Amino acid sequence: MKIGFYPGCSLKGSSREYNESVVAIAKALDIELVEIKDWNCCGATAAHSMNEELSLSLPARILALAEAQGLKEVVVPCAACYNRLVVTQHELKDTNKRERVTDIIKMSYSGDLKIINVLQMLETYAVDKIKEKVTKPFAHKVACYYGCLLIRPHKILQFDRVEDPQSMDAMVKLIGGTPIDWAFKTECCGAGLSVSRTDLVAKLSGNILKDATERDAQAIIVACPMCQSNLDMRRGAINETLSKPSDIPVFFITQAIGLALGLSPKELGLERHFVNVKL
Amino acid sequence: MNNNNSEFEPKIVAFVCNWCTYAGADLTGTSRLKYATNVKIVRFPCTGRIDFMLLLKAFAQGADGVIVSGCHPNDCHYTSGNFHARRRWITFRGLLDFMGIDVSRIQYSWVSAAEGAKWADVVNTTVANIRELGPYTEYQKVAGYLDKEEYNG
Amino acid sequence: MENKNKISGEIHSHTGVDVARCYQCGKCTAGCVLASEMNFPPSYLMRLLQTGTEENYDRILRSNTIWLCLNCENCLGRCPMEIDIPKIMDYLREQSLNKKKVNRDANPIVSFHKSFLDSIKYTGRLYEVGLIAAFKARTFRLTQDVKLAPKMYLNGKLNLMPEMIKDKKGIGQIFSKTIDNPKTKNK
Amino acid sequence: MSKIGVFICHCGENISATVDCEKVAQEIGKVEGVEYAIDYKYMCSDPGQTLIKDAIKEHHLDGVVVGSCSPRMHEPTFRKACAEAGLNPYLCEIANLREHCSWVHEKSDATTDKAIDLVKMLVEKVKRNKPLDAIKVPITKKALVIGGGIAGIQASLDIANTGHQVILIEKDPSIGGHMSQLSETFPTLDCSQCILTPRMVEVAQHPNITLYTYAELESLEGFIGNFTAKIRLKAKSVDHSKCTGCGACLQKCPQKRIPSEFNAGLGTRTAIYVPFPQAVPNKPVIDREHCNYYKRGKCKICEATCPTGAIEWDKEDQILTEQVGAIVVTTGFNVKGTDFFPEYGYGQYKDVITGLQFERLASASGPTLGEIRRPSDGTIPKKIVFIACAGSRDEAKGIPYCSKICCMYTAKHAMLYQHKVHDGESTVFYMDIRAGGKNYEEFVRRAIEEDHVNYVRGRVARVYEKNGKLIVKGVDTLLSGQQVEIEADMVVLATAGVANCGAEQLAQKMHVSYDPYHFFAEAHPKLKPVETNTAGIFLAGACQAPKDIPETVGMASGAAVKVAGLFSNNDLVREPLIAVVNRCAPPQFSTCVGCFMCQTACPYNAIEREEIKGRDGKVIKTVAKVNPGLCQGCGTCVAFCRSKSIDIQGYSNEQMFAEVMSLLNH
Repeated sequence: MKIGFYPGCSLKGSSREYNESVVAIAKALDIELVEIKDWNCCGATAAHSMNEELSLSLPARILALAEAQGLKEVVVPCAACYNRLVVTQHELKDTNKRERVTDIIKMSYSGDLKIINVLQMLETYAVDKIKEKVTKPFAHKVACYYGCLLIRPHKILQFDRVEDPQSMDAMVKLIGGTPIDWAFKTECCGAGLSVSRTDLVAKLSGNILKDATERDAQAIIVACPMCQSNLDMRRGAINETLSKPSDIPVFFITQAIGLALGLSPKELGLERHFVNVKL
Repeated sequence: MNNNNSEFEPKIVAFVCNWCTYAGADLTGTSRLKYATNVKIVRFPCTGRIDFMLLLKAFAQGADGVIVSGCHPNDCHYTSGNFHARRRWITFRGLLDFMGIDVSRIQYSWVSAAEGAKWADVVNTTVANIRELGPYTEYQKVAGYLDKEEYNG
Repeated sequence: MENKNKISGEIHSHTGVDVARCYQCGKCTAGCVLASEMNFPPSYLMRLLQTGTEENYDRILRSNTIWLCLNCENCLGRCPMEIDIPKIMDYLREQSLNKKKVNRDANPIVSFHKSFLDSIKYTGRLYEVGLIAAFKARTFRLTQDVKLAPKMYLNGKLNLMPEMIKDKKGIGQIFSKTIDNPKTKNK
Repeated sequence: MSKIGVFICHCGENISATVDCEKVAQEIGKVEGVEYAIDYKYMCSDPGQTLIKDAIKEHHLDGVVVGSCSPRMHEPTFRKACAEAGLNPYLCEIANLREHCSWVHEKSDATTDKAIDLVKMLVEKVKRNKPLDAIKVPITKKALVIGGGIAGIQASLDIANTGHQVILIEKDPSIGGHMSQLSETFPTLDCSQCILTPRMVEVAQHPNITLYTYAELESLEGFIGNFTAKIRLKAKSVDHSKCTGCGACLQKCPQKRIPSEFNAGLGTRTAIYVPFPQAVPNKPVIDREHCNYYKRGKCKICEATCPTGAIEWDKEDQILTEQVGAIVVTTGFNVKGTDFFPEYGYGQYKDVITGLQFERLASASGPTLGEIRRPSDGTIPKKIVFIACAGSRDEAKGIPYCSKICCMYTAKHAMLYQHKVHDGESTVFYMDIRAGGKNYEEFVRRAIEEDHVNYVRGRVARVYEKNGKLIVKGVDTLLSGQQVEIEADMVVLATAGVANCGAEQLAQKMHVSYDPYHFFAEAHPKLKPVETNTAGIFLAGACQAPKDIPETVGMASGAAVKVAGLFSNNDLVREPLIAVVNRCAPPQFSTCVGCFMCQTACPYNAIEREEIKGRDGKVIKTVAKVNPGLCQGCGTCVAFCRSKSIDIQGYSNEQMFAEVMSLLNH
């Protein structure tokens, strides 16, 4: 089966292992990903912190491109991009805004594209396939970390439940893992402040790691490149804030599934992680 | 909306039931919500009482629009009056179409005794719609149909 | 009834959010991960807005609060009155920029956002190396993350060359019509 | 040539502020048939009414139109005035110049013009009004009370003590309602059961009260003074005439782990059960959902142990038909469960409980015999957090209103906790303290000052579990938003009070209106708090809105007095606004052609067949005839009648037509 694909910048750069693992398991699950041609950055936090019209126009261009390409449904693995695209589509239901933005991007835009995140893609198209193809069950105690952008604003995203979401936990169960019940599933990791206020990110991400380790999770599973890079790449800074340094690895859900499907760590980009991923 | 219509003040008659919509309109008043002066309320015991020929008479006499409003389904003070009214309205609508009368000049709604705000809304939207449609001029046509109808006692 | 309070009136017309709806239960603050770092937490900010005085509005635009807000949307998710505080924050940040009132401690954050957007403006996509370089140049934090970069490179997480998109003109015009458009500045 | 008098009321400023009342009076004065027209500051006042009376006599008026507030407000007042002046009250009509005009429009000519039109409309109607005489119908002097909580108990006793018969039905196996679940009651801290149980017994023993527990209203027909109620007596599966209430069966029932409704799920009960020790009647019923025999066809242990052979396995529901003259609805309320709160754990944390559950913990008759213990592990909580406004005043959760009782019972809970756990720490998160009521504020102050309950103004964003503790993330808004984190052993949510389940269906059965939250609607928010829009049906207690015990009891007595008042007459005087089939001279006798469409349309079976016989006794024709006792005057038949032979007094075709025309002919 075919589905549109918007990787976004992180997946081409600092979080390319997410891209690699998404592509790898899609292949393994017979899902053909059709990348949006000549896509641009969604603008992320920077855009909507600085200028509303810009924050709508950048995603609008992406959506317009996808529509022009004849795509009906697009999967967006990056939680930040997913959030920006869905929110933009929602905001542009307002005719005035739509007129303003289409005038800015000089492209036609209908707004009927279906935008889904990786978990939704797997839920809808791959559950049975995964069941049958699991060869090396991911038999570990893990903390599923959803972060903010995948879940909120709930009224608009309409994905999972607003507190204590379950879809990733379900996925983990599906591949033989044991998701723990913990408190920081949807607390923010610091996201956009990663570079500008590393100190705060270290503190927030620290709380998350702390709770997960204290409830003896062996790994943290994420579906957002920002969460992953904050929890993984920033581990040095984080550990400075923690009384007991943490060495808990941080997997993308797609990597966990990939391992369960018997794909090699290399295909899934696991060697790119900062924190050792041996389990 | 074109200009000549914006000056035009439609005449609208509201046929409402005593228990829900009339009380609801009272609540609009007690809540001091404002609405257009074009609509004048005629009080019926129940929408079931409303003989739709009376609507035709209204048009025949130069009404530009009509509102019919009563209790929500199942909430009728008389158990089933509003259902009868609804059934009659459905058949009557067919008749109107057949006679070439613009059905969109009749607003059929349910406003409960607790829905003061909704009443204000119904009135204002209806007035706006009728303004759009402009004055009702074809009413002589309606009058024609009604010659034989006896009312005036 | 029309809003007699100029400031909350503006906020309403730009964001559709009515600050009068806030009844100061504080639930947003209670759940805000950075409340303790802020000059004043979200619920307090809402109260300042409700007063409608220029002094208080000025305090807000000069505060670090609006820049520390991560838009994690926990406040909105839990607000009993469904008040879209993140949306207000976006608006206030824009105002703070346009009125040149950005809080000093927030400079790095703004610089980062600016560098980020520049990178997109010129390449259409985020060019991380360029971003970091530009950010350092803006903030003189030359040594930041020096330890990180090499490992990132080794782990193949850094592209030394930016990815360019074809339709750079299209992107360019989006910027010139929005954030770089002088007219939109003083709105 | 009619002589109509028109009286325009200023209602102080309420009408005159936006309507030029003088002008209205002048303009109406010019209308054909109007003999006298005047405006006055307060028509409903004594001088105002005298003005009307004098005018009637002086000008020999044969019709009166008062332009004032809604007829729903003062129609009776002015009609009475007319009657006193010798004018048939049904020759008086009210033009609604306040609610439908002055209050909903700005001051302008258009507003005044509308006022004039409204009055004209009624003038044209009055010209065609006929003098009518009120109808008398006999009253069945027996009341039905629905719901056996404190409201129903109070209402039943008060009515019964006036010497009238009362039927009290309760859907549960025992009367007592929520009050019987409470521990101690604010602001006096007297034990709820100690004050309630005697009343329950009194109900059971009162000669004028027939009590049906485990019973629900099936359907209701008729009208004030003459209702026919069908009551479903749910099968108890135990013959209470044989059962001695020895309780042997309860001991032996193998199904022991059913969550007890009475203990709000904190305790368990058996399948054959008495809800609580002081239940009235103190005899068991079998819960067929959980009973082994009904589930698997095996067991019957209770039957084996029953010394009197009272178990009736194949007993079926019975439908009982009762004639009653008035109804008091006292079906009470319910509280939201902890699962209503995502941010407080979707109800998955055992030690996050509702206020009602706390009542059971604090109650001497409760699952812990009055000791405050954690449901999870039975330990005594050393740190407890109370969260007020849990769900209430929360638009996002669809409950914008204040549940009213929570502030007080939360203070009480904290107080009880401090009295029972001396070394314990209690914190209350609140938004406002609403303690309006005699000795209420003092009560709350006592909790704060004497029992040292820690009151924090702010809402709690989140509660989560960590190594056996409940982490409560709150805020102190009085310290400009300082975050407060408490590691609590137990969290009590003062969850929102909501309408009882099935309230909407019940309201529809009785044709009483209800608000968007399914609380039953009173006839007037201030002046008719216990009446409904349906005559003869009254409200008491929390089924109308959340309220505390004193208010509920007061309201119940109020409703009882309304019933007693109604029963103090032998017949009921009803408005003669009913349908009539016309009669005319032979040989036609009536234009009715006997199609009986009206009969099929009538919701009240008020239309009968009448044979018109000639002198020789031969039937000449059969026509419709309206039974004035049954007709409620909805007029559906009128709209149905093809030959325009049936018409409704007060809303006749002629009148309605005249009204509509008057609005348009100019």
